[in-house]
Amino acid sequence: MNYAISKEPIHVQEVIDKVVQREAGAITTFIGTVRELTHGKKTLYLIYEAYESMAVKKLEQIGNEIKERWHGSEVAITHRVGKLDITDVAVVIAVSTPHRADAYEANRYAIERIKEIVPIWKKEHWEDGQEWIGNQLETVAYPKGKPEESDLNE
Amino acid sequence: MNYAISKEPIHVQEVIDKVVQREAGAITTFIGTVRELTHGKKTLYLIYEAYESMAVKKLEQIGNEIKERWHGSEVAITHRVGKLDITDVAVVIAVSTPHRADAYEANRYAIERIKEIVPIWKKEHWEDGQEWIGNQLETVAYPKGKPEESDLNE
Amino acid sequence: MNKILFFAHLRDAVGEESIMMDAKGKTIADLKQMVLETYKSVNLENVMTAINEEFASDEDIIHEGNEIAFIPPVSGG
Amino acid sequence: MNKILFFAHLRDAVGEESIMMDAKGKTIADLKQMVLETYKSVNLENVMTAINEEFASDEDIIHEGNEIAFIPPVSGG
Repeated sequence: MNYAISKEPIHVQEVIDKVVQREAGAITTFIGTVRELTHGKKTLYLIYEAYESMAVKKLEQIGNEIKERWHGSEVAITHRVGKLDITDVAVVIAVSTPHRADAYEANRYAIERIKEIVPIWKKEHWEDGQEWIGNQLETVAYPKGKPEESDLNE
Repeated sequence: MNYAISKEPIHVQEVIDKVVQREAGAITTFIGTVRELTHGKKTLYLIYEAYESMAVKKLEQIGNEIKERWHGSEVAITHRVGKLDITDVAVVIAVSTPHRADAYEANRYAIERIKEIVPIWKKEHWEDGQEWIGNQLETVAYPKGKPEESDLNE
Repeated sequence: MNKILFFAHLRDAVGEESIMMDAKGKTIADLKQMVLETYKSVNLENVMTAINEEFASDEDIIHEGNEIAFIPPVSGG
Repeated sequence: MNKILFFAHLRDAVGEESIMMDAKGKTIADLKQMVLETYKSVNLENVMTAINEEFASDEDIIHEGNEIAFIPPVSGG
């Protein structure tokens, strides 16, 4: 399966292997890692939690959106859940395309979409407390209780 | 060393490992693979040749340009030489940055620069012949016998 | 009956991963009201809702057996 | 003496990876002329030049011991 939620550490090469194709000249990966400092505050570790079954569906939806928009592309995404330490890998996105410009654009699209519609949450733990982190894009409000039309599975 | 020319197959994870840092939340990789079809013509295999000592210097120059332009970034690049079959990895570029937008942009910058200034050449082998491939960007002519000022090491 | 799922800060506030509730025939807006009345410390501002793992609107009607999830702003990636 | 390096299609045309030549005091443009006269099948159009692994101009002067490379349009990546 090209779309997965993993309780175990993610092996980048395994995600890459899913998108290798004879027609592709370019593979991009995005590896999201746990950063020590955010806004000057020191993170000790993170907990990621997912609505797993829906999260897999939404990752697959993002993959399908990409394949429709960037022809000839292949996509694989694995997101980690559980406790993660600094520099641990939270997410790996691999995209292969015939031409390189597409591989960058499609990959970037994937991470932005993940931050919009995939039901996964992180709780940051600092020395002086902990907190569930909300929408990091800080651009989306849902006055109607759901994403805008463009955010939905058609 | 973060910049290398390799006669052996490249291990993507080894290149990634060179740019892992506690301050980075994002690592992008670009993996250039040998594509079977280019302009509808079927490639059997490629030979990459490098002016090795200069190529390593130029890869390092590109890394330095990136570190200057995208603060907090780390860069590693390995380019393969020798005979490569379809889907073999020709180049791996890994870039880590504190924020994800930079990781995509800096990585893209690296591959474009490689295609401008790094003395590496590929010879395509087809069923009916073979040819050294020239500048694929098809945007650069060197009437003065050298790259434009912006392409040079300052 | 319907299974109602809570995540992230909602799970902490409710104290349960999920509850069973009969919400058949009600809208999502009705269900939100019921949840707010039962769990005074719950904040449903900016919270999305899913019916059977697809995003839903406040006006959508809940059917027998539907699984409902309250989805705070996501922060994966 | 100077070591002159050829790559890609130039290597095929010259039939050597490198040659030794005394180019001290000459410009890159002079050297190109010498190479074109010696190897009739060589095409230096769009070919860059490096002196000691740094790109050089047609006007640059070659010193004793400098390593000169003729660099066709690159196609790595």
